[in-house]
Amino acid sequence: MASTTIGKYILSILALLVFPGGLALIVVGLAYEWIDRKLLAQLQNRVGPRWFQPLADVVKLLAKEEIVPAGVNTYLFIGLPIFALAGGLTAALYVPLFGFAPSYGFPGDLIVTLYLLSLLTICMGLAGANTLDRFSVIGATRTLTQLFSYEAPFLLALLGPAVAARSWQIGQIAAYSSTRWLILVQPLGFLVAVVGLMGKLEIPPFDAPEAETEIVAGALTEYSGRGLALFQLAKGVEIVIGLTLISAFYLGGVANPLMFFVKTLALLLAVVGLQSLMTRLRIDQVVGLWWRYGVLLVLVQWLAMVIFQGAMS
Amino acid sequence: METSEKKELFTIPIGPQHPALKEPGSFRFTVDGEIVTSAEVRLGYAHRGIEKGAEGRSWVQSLYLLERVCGICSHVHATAFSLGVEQLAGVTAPPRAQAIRELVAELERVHSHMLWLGVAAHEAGFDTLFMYSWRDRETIMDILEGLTGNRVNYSANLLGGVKCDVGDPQRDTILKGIDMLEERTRHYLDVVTNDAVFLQRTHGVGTMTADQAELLGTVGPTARASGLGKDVRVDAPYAAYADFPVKIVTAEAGDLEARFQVRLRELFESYRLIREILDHLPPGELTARMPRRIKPAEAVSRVEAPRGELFYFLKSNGTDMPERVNVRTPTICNMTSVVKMVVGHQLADVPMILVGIDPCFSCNDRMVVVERKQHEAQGWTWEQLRRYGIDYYRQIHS
Amino acid sequence: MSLDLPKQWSDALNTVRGWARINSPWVIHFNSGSCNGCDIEILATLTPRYDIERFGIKLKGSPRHADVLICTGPVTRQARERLIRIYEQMPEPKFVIAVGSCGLSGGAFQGCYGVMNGIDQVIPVNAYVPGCPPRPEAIIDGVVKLLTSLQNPPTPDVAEPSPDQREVIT
Amino acid sequence: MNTEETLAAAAKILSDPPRPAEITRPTPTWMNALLASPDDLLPMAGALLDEHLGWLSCVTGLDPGIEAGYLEVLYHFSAGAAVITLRVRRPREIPAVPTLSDMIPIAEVFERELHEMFGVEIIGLRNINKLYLPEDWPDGVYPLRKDFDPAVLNVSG
Repeated sequence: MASTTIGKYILSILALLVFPGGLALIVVGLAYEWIDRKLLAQLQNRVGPRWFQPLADVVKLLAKEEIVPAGVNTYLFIGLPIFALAGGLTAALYVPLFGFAPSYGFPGDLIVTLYLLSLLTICMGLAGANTLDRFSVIGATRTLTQLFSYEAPFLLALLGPAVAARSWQIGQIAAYSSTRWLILVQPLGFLVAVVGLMGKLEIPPFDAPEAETEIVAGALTEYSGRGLALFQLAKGVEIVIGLTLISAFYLGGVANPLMFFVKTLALLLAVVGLQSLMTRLRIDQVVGLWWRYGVLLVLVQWLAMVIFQGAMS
Repeated sequence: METSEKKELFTIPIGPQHPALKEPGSFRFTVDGEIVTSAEVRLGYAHRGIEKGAEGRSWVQSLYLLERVCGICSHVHATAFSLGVEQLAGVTAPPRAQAIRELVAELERVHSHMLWLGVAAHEAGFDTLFMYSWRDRETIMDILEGLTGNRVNYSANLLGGVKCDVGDPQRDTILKGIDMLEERTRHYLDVVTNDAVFLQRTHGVGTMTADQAELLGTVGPTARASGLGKDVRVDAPYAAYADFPVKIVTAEAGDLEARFQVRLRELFESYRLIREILDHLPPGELTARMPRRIKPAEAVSRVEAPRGELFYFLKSNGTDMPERVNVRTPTICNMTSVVKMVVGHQLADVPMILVGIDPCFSCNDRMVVVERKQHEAQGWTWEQLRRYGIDYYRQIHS
Repeated sequence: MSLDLPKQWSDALNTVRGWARINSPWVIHFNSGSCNGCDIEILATLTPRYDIERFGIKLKGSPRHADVLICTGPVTRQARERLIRIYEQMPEPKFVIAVGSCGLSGGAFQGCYGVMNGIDQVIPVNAYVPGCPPRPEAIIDGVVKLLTSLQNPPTPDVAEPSPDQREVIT
Repeated sequence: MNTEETLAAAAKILSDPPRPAEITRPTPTWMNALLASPDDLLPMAGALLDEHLGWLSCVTGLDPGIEAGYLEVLYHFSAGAAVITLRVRRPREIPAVPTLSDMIPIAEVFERELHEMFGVEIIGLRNINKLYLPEDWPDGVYPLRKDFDPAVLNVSG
């Protein structure tokens, strides 16, 4: 009895730290980051970085001196990147990564996962607000403003499949949608979810919070070394989880590793393609876009679904 | 300028080292949330003392020094200086030299506008356009290199003429390159006129009426985008512009979109001129004889740089060195307009408006004006800013 | 590293560190008053024909993120303070590349009252790239040469930054 | 209006009594008018602008040397191909000219440069802070004057 409990604990820890969460997730996150950069470079007519580039970046940052600027709360400054990465890794436990069933699951874990994903954004916002540098502070206000604008539509867009599956548990929704391509019945929801993911990852056109030409590097301007590396890892993790969720919900599920990679990579390709075509939107335009069109689209989708389900029953 | 920074938390300094600026110029924008309430420019980070430096160098040395006032529009500086010195000495460069000066000037305009298009797209966060326009710009850099031997700071001018001739092989390369670029430019014009996302960042942003543009003394494409027909190439033709005249390109709207269109449409005019010059290049010598010492005299020389009117005042005193060289660059004229235009705009629009005039700080190295409107926005606390942000967005959504 | 690791371990760590540093140099660019010629050539290295991202070189906006400072211009009196500040804000280990004739010695501007005649008069410089302006290939070559020169000597320990290096950037 | 007509109209304004300016024409398109007194500057520049005879293109300071005993300020107005230059001479010890910046906003930039480079006092100019010389530049040192000696800077590092 005791030995099985211990075995379970060991398995859990392995799941959390090595596979499918933790290490494996980080590696895939870095790989996806490379694919993102490489594809973007190719679309821009460039050669692009080498395959180990994100890894080298992270290792180098980890080895660098970390300067804690004067006047900041040191604990927050050091702790926030750790929280951000931990949030992302925890979220991974509830998601069908690499085509395997989620390591853990309970009714309502969808909501928890989404909020764990937002933790990264909130941590970045706090990290920016924590420093005295004004670029960071402006970056932080923009990060948080943007969070409030895309979060609701993104959430609603992911709840569409949940309502269709009549479950709030990611595992069950994924199982439900693995037999159906929900993108066909809920195209608007899919669209909002993909664009919402772009907002979440702060890639163009939603990169106002880190708009290089206006506010240097946004909330992370003051970070050097380790903090920056951890935030970068967290971002890689978020890419993978976000892509997984959308593929699992809308693209006919990710029942096995092959399907997982094919679908998430296809989605990544679409996101990069969109990104290379876009001009950065101003923060007020971002907010307007989401609340005027994003929410509206999702609500139309919901209405259609409710009517459809009513007619069916 | 460092003393009050702690207090003015929401004064945003941009520069002198800032990704939006490839050159050093320092800006301080006071913002209300995201809205700019005042703007201040402090230049001089690139102030090298060239005007004084020229007084201690010979005329020929000064030519090379002045060419390095600015690396982007080096040829127009050298042309303005050469034309001025020739005027002082009473020498006229041969027609072939004048035509080659115009040829290089137009090639340089193409290079400068392409460069600007890329930088402007980069400011807008549209890196794909930046990459594409700079890739195509390499064509013009190759042409310039083939013609003069250097990609930047080409030193095509000599006092009394030019140093490089245009032969048949160069002619063919240029024509081939121009054909390719013309097609690409048509595509870019289409993008800046029709791309909806891009227009969101340019349409109706930084608008300046013709009256304002005239009052603020703007020059070049910035003035022409507001409907002012100011162009030295037309008003006071120099070099060979009388023989190969240019048609002036203007737009009425006066916003960023118009500035994009004016610059891109000017490119077609440049392509036409380049072809025409290559077809009717006058034969003859490349240089006229220049005296080493120049009798005491004064001269004014005006040239249309890619950014607008470039003004040189020269004075000689009978020695082989200038007595006084005064350079007035186009950016200094346009900078005042930026400081006025940005007030009331979003912080996110500031780099775009700034880049809309195609600023060139190394040309300029001077400082401008303080504009403070509404209240003195110093000493905003975090709480005040937060309040403001909330109210601002509440207004938008209600 | 405060931990006492066995020699092989710390050697291996140093190798990894050195590898990462050579393969991921993030660059910050500062114009200390040059004519722009070098600056547009530096910018050109980002673009499709030259594409320095191939070497893992990335142009960054914040000195806190950068490993290499690429500096152009003869250093004007006004820009001098800023240059020093940016240099001090960069985290260790850091390197400086001086680009262009005027960055090396003052070049054409030598003797003008507004200039300091070269970047190494103000901050230590690790590599020099001559030319007026140097071609983009030359600039890339300069960066790569600097990086390969790091391969051989053992990684120096991270220097303890002086108190003034920890000041707030404002 | 062609160049000749512009210059003729300008000449008419500038040679108006009571204190007509001394007019010369070094080139066909360039007219110099040496004003009798700096007080004439504002009315004459105003008259040029009112008649649309040019916009302020540049302001040049000139130091003819210590022996000459005066500094000269040149206001270049361009109209098409024509350049009309108003010249004002001021004694070297107390050079002062009135500001044009109330009438022409861009003049402020030129005048601040003039103030800094030649030590010409601009009467009525509000902002005379450091312009484009460094903050630690010594007072009373004007780099574009002929008697400027770079040794006074001697900032060793």
